[in-house]
Amino acid sequence: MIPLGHFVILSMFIFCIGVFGVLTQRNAIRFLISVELILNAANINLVAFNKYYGSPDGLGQIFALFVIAIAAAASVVGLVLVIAIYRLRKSVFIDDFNLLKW
Amino acid sequence: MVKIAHWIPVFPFLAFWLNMMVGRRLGKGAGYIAVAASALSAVVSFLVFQGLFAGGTSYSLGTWITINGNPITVGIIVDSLTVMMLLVVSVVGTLIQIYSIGYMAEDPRFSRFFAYISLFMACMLGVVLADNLLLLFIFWEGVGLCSCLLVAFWYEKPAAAAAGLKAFITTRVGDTGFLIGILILLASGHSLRFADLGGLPGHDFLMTVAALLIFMGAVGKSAQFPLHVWLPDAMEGPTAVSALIHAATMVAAGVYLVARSYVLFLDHPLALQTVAVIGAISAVMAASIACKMNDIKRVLAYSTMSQLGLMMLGLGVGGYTAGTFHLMTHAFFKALLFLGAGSVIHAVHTQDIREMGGLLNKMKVTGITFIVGSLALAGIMPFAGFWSKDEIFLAISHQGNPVFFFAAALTSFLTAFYMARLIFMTFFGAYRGKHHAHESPAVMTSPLVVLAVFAAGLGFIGSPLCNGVFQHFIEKGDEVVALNYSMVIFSTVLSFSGIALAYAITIRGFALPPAVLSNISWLTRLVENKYYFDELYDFLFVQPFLRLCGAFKRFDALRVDGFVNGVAAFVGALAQVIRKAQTGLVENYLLMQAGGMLLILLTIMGKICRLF
Amino acid sequence: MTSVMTFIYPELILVTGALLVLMTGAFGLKRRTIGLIAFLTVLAAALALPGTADVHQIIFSRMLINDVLGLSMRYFILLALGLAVLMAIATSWPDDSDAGEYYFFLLIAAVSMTLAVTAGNLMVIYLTVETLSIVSYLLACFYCKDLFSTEAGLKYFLFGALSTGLMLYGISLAYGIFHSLDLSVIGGVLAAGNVNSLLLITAAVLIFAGLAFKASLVPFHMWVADVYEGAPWPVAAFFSIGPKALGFALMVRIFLSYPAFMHSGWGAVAVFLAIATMTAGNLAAFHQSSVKRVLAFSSVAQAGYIFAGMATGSLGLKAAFFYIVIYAFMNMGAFASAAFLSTGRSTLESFQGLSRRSPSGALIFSIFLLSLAGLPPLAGFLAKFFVVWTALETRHFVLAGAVMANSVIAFFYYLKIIKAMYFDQPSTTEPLSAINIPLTGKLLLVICLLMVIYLGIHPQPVMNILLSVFK
Amino acid sequence: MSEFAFYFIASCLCITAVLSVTVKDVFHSSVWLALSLLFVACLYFYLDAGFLGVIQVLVYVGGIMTLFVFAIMLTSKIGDHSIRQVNHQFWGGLMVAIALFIVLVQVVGGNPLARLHAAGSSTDLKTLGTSLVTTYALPFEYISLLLLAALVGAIVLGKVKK
Amino acid sequence: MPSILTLIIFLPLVGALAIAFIPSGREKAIRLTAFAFNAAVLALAGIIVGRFDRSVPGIQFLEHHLWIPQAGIHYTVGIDGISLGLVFLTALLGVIAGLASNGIKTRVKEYFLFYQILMTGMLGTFLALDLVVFYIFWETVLIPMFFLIGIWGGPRREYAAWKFFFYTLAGSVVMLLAILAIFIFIKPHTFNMIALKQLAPQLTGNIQNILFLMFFFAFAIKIPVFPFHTWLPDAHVEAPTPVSVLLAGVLLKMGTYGLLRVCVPYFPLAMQTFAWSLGFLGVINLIYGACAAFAQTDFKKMIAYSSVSHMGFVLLGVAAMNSAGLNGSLLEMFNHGIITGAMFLLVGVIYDRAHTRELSAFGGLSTSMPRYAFFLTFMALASLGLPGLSGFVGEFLSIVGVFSTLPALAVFSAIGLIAVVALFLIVIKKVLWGRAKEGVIWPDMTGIEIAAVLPLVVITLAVGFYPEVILKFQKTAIDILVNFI
Repeated sequence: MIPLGHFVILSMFIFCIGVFGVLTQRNAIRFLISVELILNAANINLVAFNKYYGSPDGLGQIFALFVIAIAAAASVVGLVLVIAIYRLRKSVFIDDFNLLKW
Repeated sequence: MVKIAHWIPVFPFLAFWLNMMVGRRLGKGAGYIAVAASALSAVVSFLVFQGLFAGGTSYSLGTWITINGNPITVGIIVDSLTVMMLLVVSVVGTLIQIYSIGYMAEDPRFSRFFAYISLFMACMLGVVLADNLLLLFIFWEGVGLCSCLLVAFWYEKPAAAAAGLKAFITTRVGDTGFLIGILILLASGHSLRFADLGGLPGHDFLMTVAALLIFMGAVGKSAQFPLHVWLPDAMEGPTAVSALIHAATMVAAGVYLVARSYVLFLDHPLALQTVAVIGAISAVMAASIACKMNDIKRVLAYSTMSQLGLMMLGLGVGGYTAGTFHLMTHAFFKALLFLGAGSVIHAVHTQDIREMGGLLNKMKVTGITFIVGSLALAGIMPFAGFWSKDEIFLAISHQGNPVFFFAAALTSFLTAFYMARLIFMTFFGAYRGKHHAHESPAVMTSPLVVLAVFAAGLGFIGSPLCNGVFQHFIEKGDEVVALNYSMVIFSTVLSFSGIALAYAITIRGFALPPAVLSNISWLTRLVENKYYFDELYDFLFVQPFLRLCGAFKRFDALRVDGFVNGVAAFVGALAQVIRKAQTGLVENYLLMQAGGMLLILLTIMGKICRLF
Repeated sequence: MTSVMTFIYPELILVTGALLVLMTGAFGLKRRTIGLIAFLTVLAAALALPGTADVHQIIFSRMLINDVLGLSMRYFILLALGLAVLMAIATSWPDDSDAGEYYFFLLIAAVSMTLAVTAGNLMVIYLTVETLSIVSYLLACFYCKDLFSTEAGLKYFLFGALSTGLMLYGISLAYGIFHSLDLSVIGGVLAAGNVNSLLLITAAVLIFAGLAFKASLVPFHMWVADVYEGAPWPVAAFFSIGPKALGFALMVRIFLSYPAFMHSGWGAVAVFLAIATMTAGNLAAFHQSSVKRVLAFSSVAQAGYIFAGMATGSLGLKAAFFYIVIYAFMNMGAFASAAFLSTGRSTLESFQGLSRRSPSGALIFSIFLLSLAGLPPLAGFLAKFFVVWTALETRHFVLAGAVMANSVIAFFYYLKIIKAMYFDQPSTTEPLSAINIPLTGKLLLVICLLMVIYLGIHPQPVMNILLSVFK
Repeated sequence: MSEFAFYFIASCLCITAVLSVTVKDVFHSSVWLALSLLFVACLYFYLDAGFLGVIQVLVYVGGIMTLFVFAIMLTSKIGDHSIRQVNHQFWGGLMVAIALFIVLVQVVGGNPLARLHAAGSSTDLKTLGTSLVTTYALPFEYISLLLLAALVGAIVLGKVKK
Repeated sequence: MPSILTLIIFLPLVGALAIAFIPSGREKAIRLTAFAFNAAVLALAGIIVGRFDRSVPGIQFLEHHLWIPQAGIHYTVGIDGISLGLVFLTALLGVIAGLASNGIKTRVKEYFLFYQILMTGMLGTFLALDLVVFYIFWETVLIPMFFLIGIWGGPRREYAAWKFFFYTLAGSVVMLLAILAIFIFIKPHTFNMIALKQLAPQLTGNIQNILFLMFFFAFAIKIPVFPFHTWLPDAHVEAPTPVSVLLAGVLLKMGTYGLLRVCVPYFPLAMQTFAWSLGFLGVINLIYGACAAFAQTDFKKMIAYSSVSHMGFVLLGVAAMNSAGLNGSLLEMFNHGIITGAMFLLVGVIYDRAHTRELSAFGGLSTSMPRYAFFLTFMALASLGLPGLSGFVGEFLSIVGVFSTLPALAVFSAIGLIAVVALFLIVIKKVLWGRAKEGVIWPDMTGIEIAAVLPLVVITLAVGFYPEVILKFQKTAIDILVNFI
């Protein structure tokens, strides 16, 4: 069996890609894509730990299940927000939205 | 009987408040109130004088304040010196106030004038009666204030206002020394009572310093070198004020102070020596300046300074009696001279003697009394000044310092010269003025007459002819003063030669050869410019002070306040930076968040191991 | 002994109420009526709160725990919610639709928070916090026709997505460390020691980032001003109290309850963060021209003071939570009065000369501001007083000095508002209409005012509760 | 064999994830994301979490990705290639991400759990189902509330008001 | 039944409440109410002075309640010889400045509201005997003052109000830190100012020094001591007349009172360590203040800077730390309140007529306004320390006190006095003397203006003539203080 560490490092890589995306994307939808990567990174962790520790009640998997649900909810809300602001401003670029500053 | 002495200053003080509050409604009554008050003081003074023969005393009215457990009493001292001064002040004061009723009759602030005069009388009598230095200091400042207010009485004139300021501040410099002197005594745990000043234990040098500092107060008040600059300017005040304050009483208070704390000076010869030196310098210097003055009042002012110097010299060489005697006689004849000058000014509306002349015919009473006063001042036998000056000469010769003797002799000669010059230019020769001159009213001339009588006759009480009544009274000594004929002849010759020189120059038009004149022109310039003291002080003190004030003001606004505002501005600028960090762009926020978190992570980890 | 069901009665009531307002909203009831229903729901939930705490009770397999902290925080959250509902009722909205949804979100947020503070499991904490966040995004952009409101919602979402993502990742690592997410198990493992500290620190920092985002600590505070400014007034007011208190409560729940969770290196960092937070908040508020923004930054600064109390360790918890309680009243009061008194974008100019148009309004607003600034004898002073006290008592001299220095700076911008109201003349010459505050608004203001004054003079009731919470 | 499978999936996942945040076209990027999510599902299968893998495919690829595509469609004209897709802090973001990765790897590298080889017993579907309605009943119920809130929110924001 | 001290502290606050309920249109009623409350406060102060037992050492009329038990804060008020004079001064100036408030024509209701709160703050500061309560009252003063300067002040009122507020706030936050630190360091923990007299000196070495410096910083700003004085000229100049009176008359005393109440008894060792520095600052204050005043062209600013100068004497007296010095500084506090209060009233009188304070605009007022001339001369003379008026006694005692411990400083301060003299003479000269400006005829002082100044004149004269009037009240308290050192 491959060591657990490899899973964790993989998850960390995905997590960092997500963080990188969050920090550098100006398109709100791509931002959301990056967020999904972060959530999936966490899920990889959870499932891997669950597997390696052999948790009796499957906590890791259940948590991952909940995270998927939350990701769905968050994406819905996020996308609706994007669409709502797109209707008003005709833009989905984050750095266009700086009416509120200073 | 003497325990009524403390009432003496009360009358003028009440008169002050009365005149201050309702004076304007009283009209001439203001003057009468003031005169009545000081007359009452004079009467009580006489009663005290009578009571004194039963023995002098000092008594306390209660504790004024307790300083570090050292009670300062409101103490009254009644001894011969006090009584002498009381009489001089109250009598001369009363006469001058009578004169003032006439002299100030036209003034719109008539009542205010008498209010100030009354306050002055109260304070001056307080100075005389005080039995300790602090109490004396309090009244001392009071007379200084009145002097200032009265000098600046015609405050519309810029010169008068400036003179008032100058008088107060200059004397205040001396008083600061006085105050520090008192502080030294207090801090050394000594009593401030005059009676306890003799044989003070403690550090000899410190006590000498204390004595010198107290003398500094006297120097300021008595317009002695180097704090004399205010006195000539003080002549901007009404002439009656000059007579009362700047001739007879207040300026003499300095001499009185030295006499009063004489034991302290006797214990510390260096201090006494300083008194003599300062006195000698003042006497000669002032007399020399007086020779070149053309303002009648300024001549008299310098003369006053010179005579006060002579008194100081007398005290300084150990002539306690001589000094006080001259103080008394001088008060009368100098008051007379000032009042006479006032009468003349009243008549010719100028103070410049070059615009006078031949006034003797037009103003008989004034002229004669003025001449009497002048003779007394010049020290002509048998007028009062002669006897008292003679005493000083004797004291100096007794002490034996030839420099002092020379100074006194020179002063005497110059005194005779400038007084004669004044007389000749004012009362003899042809009238050079434009204004029609006339004799002053009786209310002004009668005090002149009374004073002239004193000026002529008062000397006898201290002369060997009367067995030295005065000396016995003051010193309680048995020493019989014999008439020293050589001294009499010497001083008379000195005086007459001065008069003769004045006669030659003013009447006969005698002049030194131009070559000689040009050789001594620096001297005349020096004397004419009063030895450049005003300029010197302006350069040394006034201008630096003003510059310092300006510098402080700028420093305050630019540096101190600038620092404060700078701090505020710095916070403001910092706030602006922090505010601008809030760019409104979420990506910046996110970077900050992620980066910040990373930093926190690294910081905490850095505590355990070094990652990089 | 409360049964498991009675324990979550308040949440059940809140959920029922939430569904009720959603439906009544759909039936087109008046906004005020719906608000009243929401308010009554909150009241009922508060009444249904269990009276006693029992740490050993097992509720939903230890998903929840019944302790004093949770109990008192539930009270606090319901209080904050009640005030927020009152304020929402008193606020005039641009249109009458969606009222049901508004209160629905508010009540859902309340459920999330009450569950979060009683949670005994990191997973539940994540779920509730995430739910609260999602509902908060929706509340922030509730004026979905408004440029500012939508922008605020989006910004909140973008910022929050990363924050909760970080937190989730931290929790996943914690799961890897402890093999469990049950806090009592975690506590046991920590007590046993031999936990690799580097990974633990990483997990802790990531979780902390999520909580600090809620509590608006530097550097997780950047969203605050923009979101508050754009969000509707009552929403901003609610954000400044409820989620913030939740953030702090969860910090206590996770980190301070199990001190081993935090490495000793945390101490200095926490002090630094506290100082940075109050300084950043205060300085950023310094030059603001919008009162709403000033209040937003002020709430950041206040978070700094609160965190200063927590940074001094368990001794400071009493001070910090005393501060939170006081802060709830004065900040709600300040937001509410600013909301009622201002017009439009609530610029400083719109407050000029207010003392003449609405003397009592200006006075009350001033009192709230001064209390926020910490002027005795108002409650805000005592709050700061205790924070500084504990800082000094635990020898955190720099922290104490920083709190005091900051309160000086803070006075500047609070006074600037007061200055505008009292010193300045109205900038417009046209006659301004008199200001009408609805009855519920007055009620809200009076409650907050009385509490600010009363707790400043007589803080014993709150202090006694806190003494029992943090023994 | 199984090692190879893991590394294959992992590298595919990494590549698709990187592509999803780097390609220019937003539509392409969503496709790459969908692919990477599929690879995550593969990982789940690899880890004996078949149920989760199915859910991943259903919910993510089937549901969420559809949403994304819809959103991209709705916000038209944003897929233009001429528009910059990264913001001004590209390098800053990159450095933070790299630094974060280095730190994380160091952290996990030093940890004993990284060297854990023996896998425990896998959780079967029945256990999962049971604990979902027993131990984790509360969060399970609670998720429904969350979904409801999101639904309502979507309706509130999404409906076009007159 | 609350004690008389509680009554006097909170009576003005009741007054504020009463005023709050009068409609703002009825200005006359508001003025009357305010006056009635101020007069009642003065009457109470009179009763306190009358019932004050001079022979009893220590605190009288003590009132002590537990306030916040969790924090050990008590509501403790009491009065002794140190605070008695200041309380009376506050009550008196409260009435007088209230009279002078007739010149306030706008927003009268708010004005008196703040005025009354200010009164409570000031009285409370002098009467509080628990450090926290002391601090609370100390801070209470700030806000009303901020408003009073900022709303009713001169052209640069806002700048002045800000400056005043932040300067003093900066000081008081440091004081709060010090108060808490003292509580924490001392065992048993207490805020009680009476108990601390025994306990605080037990602090050793650097702790005592640092705490002393922290307290001193707060007080120094309030006094104000160079270089923390620059708020004073601005605040005094811009504040309306009655507020200037209270600022100079009472607020500055809060700082010096703090020195006597806190610094001297609590930190005797630190006082000894810093005595020279304190005295040195005093001399700098004295000379710097006088010189800076001398260069001013604004009448009010001149008087304001002269306050800086006078506070130098207070500082000197405290630095002396002996009976004379402390007596002197306490007396000087009282006197300065009376004299400078009157000076500001008089500046206000002329400002009301001339609407300018530039000295160059005045001159020759002695002729047209003889009564004004009398009062101004009188007060200027009292200010410059003319013997026979009250100013002298305090200054003299301070200098005497300092001479026996720090003679060099005393000499410098005596020399500095010359500058003070010159300063006030210049005031007299420029305002009263000289020729009146063309066409400038201002009416003389009105009855109400005289009524405001007259009591101050009487007190100045009385204290100058017989300083025991005041000294006998403070003697016991000062003796205790001296024994302490």
